[in-house]
Amino acid sequence: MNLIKGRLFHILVPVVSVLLGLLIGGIIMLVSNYNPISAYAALIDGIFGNGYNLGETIRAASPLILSGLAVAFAFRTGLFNIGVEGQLLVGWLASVYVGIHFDLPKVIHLPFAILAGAAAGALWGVIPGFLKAKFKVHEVITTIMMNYIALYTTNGIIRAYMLAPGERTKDIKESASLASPWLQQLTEFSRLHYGIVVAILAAVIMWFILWKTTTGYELRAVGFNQHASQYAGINVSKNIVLAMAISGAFAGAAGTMEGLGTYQYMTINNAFTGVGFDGIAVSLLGANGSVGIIIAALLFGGLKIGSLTMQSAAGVPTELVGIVIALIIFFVASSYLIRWLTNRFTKGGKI
Amino acid sequence: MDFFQILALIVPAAIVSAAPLILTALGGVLSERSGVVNIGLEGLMMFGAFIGAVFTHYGEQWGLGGGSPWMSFVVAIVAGALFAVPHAVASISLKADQVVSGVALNFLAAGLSIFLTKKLFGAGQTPDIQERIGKGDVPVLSKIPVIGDLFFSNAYSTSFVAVFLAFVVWYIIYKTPFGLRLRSVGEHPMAADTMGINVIKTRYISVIMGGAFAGLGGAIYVASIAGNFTGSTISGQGFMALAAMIFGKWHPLGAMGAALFFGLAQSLSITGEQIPLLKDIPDVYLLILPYVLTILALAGFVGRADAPKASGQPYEKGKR
Amino acid sequence: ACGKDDGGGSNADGKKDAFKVAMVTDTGGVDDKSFNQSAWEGLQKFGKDNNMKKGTDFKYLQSTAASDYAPNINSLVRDNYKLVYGIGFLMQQDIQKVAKQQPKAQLALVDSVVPEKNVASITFKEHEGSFLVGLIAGMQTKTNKVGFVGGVDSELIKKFENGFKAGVKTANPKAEIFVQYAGDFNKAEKGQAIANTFYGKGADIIYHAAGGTGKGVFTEAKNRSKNGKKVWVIGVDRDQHEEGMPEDVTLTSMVKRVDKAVEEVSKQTMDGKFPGGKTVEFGLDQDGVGIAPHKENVSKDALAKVDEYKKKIQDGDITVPKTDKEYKTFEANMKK
Amino acid sequence: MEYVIEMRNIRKEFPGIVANDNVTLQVKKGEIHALLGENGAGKSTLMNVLFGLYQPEQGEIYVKGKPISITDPNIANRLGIGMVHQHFMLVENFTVTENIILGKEITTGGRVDLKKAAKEVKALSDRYGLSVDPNAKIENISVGMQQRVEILKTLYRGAEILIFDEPTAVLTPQEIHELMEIMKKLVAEGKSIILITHKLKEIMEACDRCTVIRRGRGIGTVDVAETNPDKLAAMMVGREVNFKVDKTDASPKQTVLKIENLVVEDARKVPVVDGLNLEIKAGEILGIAGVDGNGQTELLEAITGLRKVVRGTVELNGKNITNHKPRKVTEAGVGHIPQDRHKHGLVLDFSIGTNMVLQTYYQQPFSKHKILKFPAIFEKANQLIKEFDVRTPSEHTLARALSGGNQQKAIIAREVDRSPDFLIAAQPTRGLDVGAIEFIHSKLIEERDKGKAVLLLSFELDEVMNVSDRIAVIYEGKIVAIVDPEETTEQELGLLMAGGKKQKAGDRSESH
Ligand SMILES: Nc1ncnc2c1ncn2[C@@H]1O[C@H](COP(=O)(O)OP(=O)(O)OP(=O)(O)O)[C@@H](O)[C@H]1O
Ligand SMILES: Nc1ncnc2c1ncn2[C@@H]1O[C@H](COP(=O)(O)OP(=O)(O)OP(=O)(O)O)[C@@H](O)[C@H]1O
Ligand SMILES: [Mg+2]
Ligand SMILES: [Mg+2]
Repeated sequence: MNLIKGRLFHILVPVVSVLLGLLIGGIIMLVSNYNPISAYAALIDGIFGNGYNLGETIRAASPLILSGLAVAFAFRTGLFNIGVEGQLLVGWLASVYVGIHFDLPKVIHLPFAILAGAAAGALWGVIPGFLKAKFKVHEVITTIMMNYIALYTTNGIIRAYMLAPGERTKDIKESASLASPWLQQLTEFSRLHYGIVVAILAAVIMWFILWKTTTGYELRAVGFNQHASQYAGINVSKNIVLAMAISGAFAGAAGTMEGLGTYQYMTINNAFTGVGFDGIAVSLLGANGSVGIIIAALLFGGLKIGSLTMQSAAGVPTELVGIVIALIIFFVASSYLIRWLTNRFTKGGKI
Repeated sequence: MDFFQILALIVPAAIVSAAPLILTALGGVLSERSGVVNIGLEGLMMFGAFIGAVFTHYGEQWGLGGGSPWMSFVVAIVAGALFAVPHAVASISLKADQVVSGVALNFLAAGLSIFLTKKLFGAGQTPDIQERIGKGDVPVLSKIPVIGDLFFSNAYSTSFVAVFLAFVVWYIIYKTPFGLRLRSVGEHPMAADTMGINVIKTRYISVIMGGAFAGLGGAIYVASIAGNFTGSTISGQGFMALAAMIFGKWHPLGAMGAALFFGLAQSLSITGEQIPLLKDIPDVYLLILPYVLTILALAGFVGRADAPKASGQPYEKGKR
Repeated sequence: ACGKDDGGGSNADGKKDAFKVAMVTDTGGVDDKSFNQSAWEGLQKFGKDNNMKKGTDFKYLQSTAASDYAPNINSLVRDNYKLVYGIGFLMQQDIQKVAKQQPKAQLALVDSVVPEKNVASITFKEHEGSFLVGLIAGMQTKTNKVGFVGGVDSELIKKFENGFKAGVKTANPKAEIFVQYAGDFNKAEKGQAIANTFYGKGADIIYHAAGGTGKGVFTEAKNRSKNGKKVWVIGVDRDQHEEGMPEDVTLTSMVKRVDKAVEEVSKQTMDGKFPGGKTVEFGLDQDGVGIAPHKENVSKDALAKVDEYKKKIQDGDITVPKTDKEYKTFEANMKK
Repeated sequence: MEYVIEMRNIRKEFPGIVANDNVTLQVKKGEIHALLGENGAGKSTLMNVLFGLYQPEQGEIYVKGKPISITDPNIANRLGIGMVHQHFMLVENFTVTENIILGKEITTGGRVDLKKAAKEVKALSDRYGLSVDPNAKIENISVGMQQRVEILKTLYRGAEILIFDEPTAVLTPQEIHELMEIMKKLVAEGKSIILITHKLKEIMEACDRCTVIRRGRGIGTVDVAETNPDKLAAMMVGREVNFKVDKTDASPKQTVLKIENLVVEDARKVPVVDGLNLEIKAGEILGIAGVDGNGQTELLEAITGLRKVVRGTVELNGKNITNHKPRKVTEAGVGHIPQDRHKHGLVLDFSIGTNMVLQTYYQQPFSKHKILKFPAIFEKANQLIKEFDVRTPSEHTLARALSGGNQQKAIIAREVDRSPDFLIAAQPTRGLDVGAIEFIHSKLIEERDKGKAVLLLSFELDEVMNVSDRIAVIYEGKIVAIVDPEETTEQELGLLMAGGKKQKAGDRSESH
């Protein structure tokens, strides 16, 4: 009985949060003289309205799934990885490098490029992990620093060694590309690519590692209680480093979505992509679970793509969607409020 | 350039870019010392920057002249305080995950400030402000040899405000009854509760004060450096302030020192290109210098920093 | 905007053949006080002149991230806009892709080149304009030291730098030129720190091609001027006279008339002369680049010099360098 | 008759549980009133209600005859009620003075006047003979000292009625003795005390009357002078309790653990285990007696690989395990019931089931090729839960939600089940009620009888004397004496623990 109630509640919170977020977003639109009905109609149209939009929604969701997984994996192991953004950038660069500089059959080249991205992200995650394990340096601060280092370093490397006209690298070889003319055709030339398959696979992998393997057992134990883990003979330092490596690998894989999928090259980035930070929101809304993250990423991807249509068709600034996302996060985080609300409705006198 | 010339270039620039960081980091110290983690500093700073730009502009329109930025600081303090309220409500009363609530605040600030800018000005950025905080020589002090040139010449009044406020916060936290309570609430809220201290209220006050400081930090950034507000005016400074707070071990003066260190590292990285010896080093090394130095400092001599014990945990009466 | 082939979602009255034109901004937005804004101004003027309706017949879409470019361009093409501009070289790849996928679409790209039959590429000779402001800087520096602050080290910004340097050296061979790139278009405090260094080292004029980072240059100049050490900034892209007020630190600005270019190409396209597959280059000739109308801070001598060299460039007597290599040659030739 | 405190028919519910059901408590002025009950009986809850931390669903509270609703600790403070909590309420990185004045600061010109406050604290401490250093930081003082700070806190606020929630659970015998003296002094000054404890001896020794709670219900109040421990225990548990540990004589066999010249340093690089020698044989329980802080914790950590050995050797069954990693030590056949069950014993956010395989999850049948086999894990968990009578709704319940006693049973189940040759039991019954203690003692003896070597560390002399076959006294990092529990007395042990010389012959370990 309680279990069912618990399950239901876990689903209820995000749903109610999304609805509340949209509701308040609507009120904000009303107050500022936009028509919320036509705005939301345009938003929905912008997400599902045609093949193109649907394709773009899924495309936008692919890296979000992975960055969400990266954040969630770290969360599950007691770490807060704000460095997804930087890990994503190095992953992007590594995958593009492999995509450009190797000549291999697709069955080898593409996985190789993806793994290179994941490995680079892992490496970038290992540094804060190592510093935490060895010197007890707060991972929040090091991951923030590593973001900036990644941003400037990747730019520097592109500029020094990989520059092509247009402030970017050359295009990757077709054999390393996730792009699919078939998927593009299907979705009226959206940039939909096979990255979504990679992302979903990664979600399965995360679930499997965390919950089905001894490694996951160790990682979670260390995340909850380092003393008890040590007592139980688990190598705490190794697991902190490993947790950051795996988290970073997911983030790096998110970078390959951009490098091998959406863009097929890497640009010199003037600022962060934001995908890494969005991952925090995605992982939260998805309750740090694989399925939840996929759904949350699709939602956020959809909101972002749909907001473009909302802008063009209803004239509402795209920032409104940012506000709605912020509200949703607030509500999910404050699930206490929703718990309280539902209790008021369901409580029949006694407990 | 001789060594002193280089110093004379680097030090004032460091102090200039440090002021907004100092203030925002102080905001973080206040909030986190009371046990509420504040990843939302970036958002608070952004909102403060937005308010600063808008009200300096309005101040100019209302004929306040040179007083405009100062008026905007007052508004930004209030606005920052108000903007911290959602974070306070979520993380204190609604027992939300504080990190997440802070992240939400960042998203909210980014969305809301640009949304409002578009609403107010029909443009994605505010008009340029004309009345900026000026630089000047501090009378008397600037005449002191060496030190005068480094610290008191060509300096912003806001930098002194920031340094002064760091000492004020230090005094509040370490010398007043309120500070004692604030710290106790961040270390062991239940102990504080049994001593008759209102944990919830103390945390609210601290988080809201923290918001005020971060808001001021943002406004000062606009009035002394940026000159207007756009979506990218505050891009990462709040996170740097957070880093400064941790680097400074949650101590007001430590945070100030860390912010100055960041400023120094950054201005060294900029001025470095003009120093003959460093000139030939590729850009990128100088660009990442501040961040690498910070990491090295943390791993090396600063060592582990312990957060206030109860930070991150919502307080529930009677929970063990 | 629903459905695949009704073709006129937002143009419900079905004037299928009406000429509609739109643009996609980069992340700066139409009020970036730079080329996005200029482009939009051009489009608005074109719209007004032709009695078109804003929001339907002509409009813009703003991108909040680089990944928005493609969907924005695409959605405009789907909405049957006869001409769609991508503003900024960052959109090159996306324009190219859409051009290939939608051969019937007519696209235009500002600041870069896409060799497709259905794309008109619009570029500017920024180096020529920069050369002119360089002349002014060379003439008016009292310290014989001037500075250049770039946003991000790139091919495009190099055109500004090298043109400027050539101008300075031409007017004042003794002048020393400090150059630094901030690595960022949005870090005002970096611009300020660099300006602080330059002015601190004795420069009295700084030319910036650094977007938001350039705001910091203005801040620093204003501060110094307020304290009685008058220094100058040369603005970029648009007339940045306002930015320098009230201390009046804007010496002049190198304007890049994206508005004119947009207006011009729109006109041609409406008249059925879409310059697809061509690169339309706007230079001094077409008044595509030049110095700003606010000239009160520029000395008579300098203005005369500007006119003199403008003619020389137009006549092909001198070629302004674009790249570091060209500049080296230019400098070497000067010494001879 | 007027009571200083009268709680009538108190009812307090938590989601899914009634912690107090119609409980009545009447405290007379100037008495020490004991509150007795099993783990989870609702004692702390009742006191938290009195102190204003919880609001009761039903019932009235009278203070000095006046009905009063205590909605806030502030009100309790004002009424002269002070509480020394079961888990200390001290800010670790504050000084003693700061902790005491918190919330009622002494200021001069808006600024906390620590000098003046320290003087007051000193005066107060001297008055009650507490000898507390006002300027010491809490994290640097002993548990006993911390407790005195807690007492000072209440006195500083002018408390007339003091509540002590299990104050002796964490104290050494010396400290307990001192605490009893302090309490008597307080009562002599006209204050009233409510004392919660599981130790019947303490009740018999110090208290005037005793109220018993069982499963949230008040059972009754008795005069201590007219009762005895057996009666009290029966009231509390609802059945007869056997205090004397049933055990046959040990039949020690080969040496299992052998420690030679062990030196271990603490975090400050001070050698806290300093040339220690010890042997434990199969089939015996060796108890370690000593005052806290004489190297016990570090000794255990060194044996189990949690702390580095600087010098000396540890041998298990003749094999050197010095400085081996914890996992290797465990695999070599060491079981460890840790001192701090929350810190080391359990991952509180794991289910009780998964906690049962904390050291074995990587072995068959619980996993294969690094893949966890949950059916096997939960089958094992269920078996242990039944076998050791761990009271939990299910094996999926989070360990956090179990009461201390049941958490402890779970840990013991896990350690005993692995059937290690050498079992360390560090304070295995701390804070537990007599029923649970009885169970745990019988388990330890069962292991011994199976031929295992057991090392028992306890600060309760009773426990050490009742359960051990041999007692090793530790003092300043060395074993200073080994005595036979049958032949020694508490007095003798106390003396040895304080560094006194052993009188009798047969002292082997001192010759080193
Ligand atoms: N904060 C709480 N939330 C939910 N239930 C609680 C809470 N505190 C106590 N309980 C429940 O109330 C019962 C009584 O707990 P309480 O702590 O008063 O027991 P106790 O008699 O003090 O036990 P012990 O001897 O272990 O200290 C427990 O069984 C527990 O289930
Ligand atoms: N977070 C919680 N959720 C549910 N019940 C809880 C929680 N925390 C405590 N309890 C309940 O409170 C009761 C007392 O818990 P506690 O851990 O204090 O037991 P204890 O015997 O006093 O242990 P200790 O020896 O650590 O003092 C337990 O019975 C437990 O059910
Ligand atoms: Mg209790
Ligand atoms: Mg207990």
